[in-house]
Amino acid sequence: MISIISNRVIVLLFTVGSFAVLIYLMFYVGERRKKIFHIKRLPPIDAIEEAVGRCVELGRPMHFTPGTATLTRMEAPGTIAGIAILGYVARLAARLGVRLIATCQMPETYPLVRETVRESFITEGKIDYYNDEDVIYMPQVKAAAGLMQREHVGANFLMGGFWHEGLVLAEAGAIAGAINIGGIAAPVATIPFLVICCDYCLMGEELYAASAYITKDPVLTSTIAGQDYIKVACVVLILIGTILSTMGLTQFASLFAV
Amino acid sequence: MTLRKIERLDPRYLFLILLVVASIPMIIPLGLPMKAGALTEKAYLIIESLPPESVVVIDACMSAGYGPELQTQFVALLRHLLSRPLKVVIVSFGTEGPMLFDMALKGGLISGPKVDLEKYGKVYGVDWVYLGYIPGGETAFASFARDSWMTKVDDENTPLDELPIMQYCKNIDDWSLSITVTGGSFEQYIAQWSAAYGTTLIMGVPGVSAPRLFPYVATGQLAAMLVSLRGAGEYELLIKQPGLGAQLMDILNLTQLLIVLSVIIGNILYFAGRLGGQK
Amino acid sequence: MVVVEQLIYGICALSLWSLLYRENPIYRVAEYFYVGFAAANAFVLAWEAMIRIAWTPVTKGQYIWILPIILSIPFLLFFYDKTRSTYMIPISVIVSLGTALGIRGAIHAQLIGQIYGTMGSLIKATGLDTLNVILIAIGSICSIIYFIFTKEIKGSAAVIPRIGRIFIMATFGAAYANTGMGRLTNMSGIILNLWKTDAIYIIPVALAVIAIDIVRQRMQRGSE
Amino acid sequence: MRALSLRDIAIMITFVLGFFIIFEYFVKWPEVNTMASNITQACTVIAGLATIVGVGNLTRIHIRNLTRRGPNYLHSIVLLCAIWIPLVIGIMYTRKTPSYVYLYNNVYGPISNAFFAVLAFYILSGAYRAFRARTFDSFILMLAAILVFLGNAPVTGNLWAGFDPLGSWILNVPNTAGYRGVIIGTAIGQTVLAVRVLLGRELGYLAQKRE
Repeated sequence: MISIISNRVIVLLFTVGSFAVLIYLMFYVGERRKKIFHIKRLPPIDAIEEAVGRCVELGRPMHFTPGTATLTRMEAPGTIAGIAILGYVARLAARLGVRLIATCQMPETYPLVRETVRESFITEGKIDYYNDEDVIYMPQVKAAAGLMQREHVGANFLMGGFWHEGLVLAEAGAIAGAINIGGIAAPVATIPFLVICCDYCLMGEELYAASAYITKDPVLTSTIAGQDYIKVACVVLILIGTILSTMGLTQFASLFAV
Repeated sequence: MTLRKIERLDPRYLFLILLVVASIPMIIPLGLPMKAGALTEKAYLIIESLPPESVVVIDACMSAGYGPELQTQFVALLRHLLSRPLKVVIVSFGTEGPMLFDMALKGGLISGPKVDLEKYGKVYGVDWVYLGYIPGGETAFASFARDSWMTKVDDENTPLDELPIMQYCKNIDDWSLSITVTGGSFEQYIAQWSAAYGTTLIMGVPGVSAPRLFPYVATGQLAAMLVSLRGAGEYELLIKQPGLGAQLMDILNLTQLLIVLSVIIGNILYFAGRLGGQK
Repeated sequence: MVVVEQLIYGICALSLWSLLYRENPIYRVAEYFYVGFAAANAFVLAWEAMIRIAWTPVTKGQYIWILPIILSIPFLLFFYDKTRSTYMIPISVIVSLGTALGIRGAIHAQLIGQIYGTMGSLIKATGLDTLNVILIAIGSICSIIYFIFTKEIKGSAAVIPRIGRIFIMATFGAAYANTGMGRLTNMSGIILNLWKTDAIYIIPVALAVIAIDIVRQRMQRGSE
Repeated sequence: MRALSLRDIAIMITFVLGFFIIFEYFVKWPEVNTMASNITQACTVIAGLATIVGVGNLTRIHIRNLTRRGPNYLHSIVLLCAIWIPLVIGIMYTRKTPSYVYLYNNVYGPISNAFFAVLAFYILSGAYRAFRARTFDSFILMLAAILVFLGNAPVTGNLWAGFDPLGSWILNVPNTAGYRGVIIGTAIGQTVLAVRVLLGRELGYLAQKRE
């Protein structure tokens, strides 16, 4: 017998509702009307250019890793955002002629990291500077702690999902005398370490908003706007629910008891 | 300015201090006092209250990197489950689970004394079973909940229909309790087991992951939680079978105080340096 | 009689910890072994899962299960430039499934679960509980508003994201402390094994090697 | 009609498979549910086999490093042996053979554990070097960290009984509130990114540019 699972109706409504808002914003507002929403300043992204400049002066290489969240996990979006920022950093490295060492722990993400760096060098017309061996597959990326000290890196970018290796790489970067720029959405437990040990750090969703902030692409910025509208909707729902429950009317809240 | 020099201390001196402080309890056993926390006690009471023949699925998803932190929790929980009249279905969703499950049975450096099965008089295939490693993370949780026979064979490749215990455990509706001792994928377990089917879920987690799970304890999606070595030490206290957990608590106490001290000293030197600079 | 395994344990742990002194060839051996074995272990487990979940049913006649194996062939072709782009097919299968499962989990457990958790009545049994629940409600709402990007909240309302950021900082402080406890547990496990087992014989050897290295560096610096 | 490029096929697969798996979650329909369960199992196999790319690449780079006598080429030998000896043993004789278990328990385990423990040292040096109360926010972060640390060390109970309840108050109230904000925010952010992926508007994971 085919039926909708009763206690998941509210989840279905929320999914369909948020998809509708996002699809409207992405296709109509973003692609057709090309509206670019202003995104508030993200200091860590502005600091990227400064860090690459520092590496040019000191003649030291840079290290970038898009984190250790595999694409089949809940934290996958962090890796996808990390790879988008990798493209930006790789283009800067190609343009300013700085050696970029990219390490990647996840086998299925490794091809993406390689292609992203190669694409960036091609778009900057510097394909002959692209070195295949500087994009390293490391089944345990925390081993890059040794590599950073060996190569004496000048800037260390950690963008994506990190667990314990986040602190190892941040501290190792600091000990190697590099500017540490971190960005992590999930898992939340690692965020404090990058906030403390990095010079600049994107916290939580700021990482997802970073690719929109960099590219100023109408589709990306409109989805960030959609994200904010859904957030406001959640806050309104919470306020209504809390007020009603405090008055004893818990039917509204029990709708969400799933 | 000596203050400036001390603040810029080479980190290697700090590493040395930590090594020395951590080694003190090895020379003089301190035996500091310890009381079981609320969350650990809740896990103990849930298992104690299970009626006989209830099916308990426990996921040995530890990894060697966490060392004693998760291993001691799994050993304490396994000992408690085996001393109760329950049907214990053990599975591993983590790549290193199988190896560490064997280590728990045989005893090891990070595991403490072995879990000797003879003491509990349990028969394999009737009272407990080990289904081995299932890859895929969240996708595997979803499939295993829907069909607990998905592996088709147990870890020794004996077909499941030859194991009487599996008649009690077809899918998640038969589970009375699900436990996972894991270093990651917490939200996925909650989403695919507790939120999706309302199954009682207990987790053994490393210290690093505990704070972000307290909101799920507040909403009841997570019934109880063992946090890091402290949880294991307390659980060993509750089941009155001391193991590696209690032994390591002395080192943990001293080294945590050392970190608090270094944060305070670091800040005093920082502000003293800045005040000195302004003067 | 000295237990060999415990000696190996001491060698492995201390050669890895030698990174704390400085990056050196002994540490590099441990690092390279670790990287290599991790790759081998991941592959072997994936291979066993493939045999058990996909290959055995095929041998028993359920030919549909050959599909995941065929879809994995592009991973072999990845190393030839002409056929490299075929990897997009298996990657799209993995990503679409992971993303879809991620959404289901995120909206159900994280979004709806936490919204419901925040909707409790503000009046509780004791005065302290009521205060705590009010604080949680204010903190939750303010920290959600902190993450609004497309609108710079100015004026008196700017206090809301400010309060949100303070609650988030308290959360990160708690996370820092609990992570610290976890890592110290790891270390204490190793310290216990280094002192209480035959691994103790490796400690003087390690100290001697480091002492020699310090002296050698001092002499080099002296001679420059 | 432009020839269907691999990119278009990948986008189509992502769209069809993604929305099917989302749709299946809300419906109790036996055939669809078992089909979804089989697809998820198949994906666990594909995701696992992706390690072929990683192992292949590591081998290629380190063999080239060996033949060209590049830096640390002796260590490349260690790495190649560490990959291929356990790999062959693991596949030929499964992971349960004594030699594989021996290598795992007595070499890989301790090194992996030691790597995690390196963090304890870095936390201490980070606490001393970087953990400064420069702004009011970082003061709150520090205060919360110190109180939870003291709450987690049972020995402090002898100095003042209040450390443990205070530490758990911080974990139960401000921590729950802050996490709730971050969890809800991250869940929405993840949903947005997933919509872009499923509708082919985010091709970062294919290393492709959107036209």
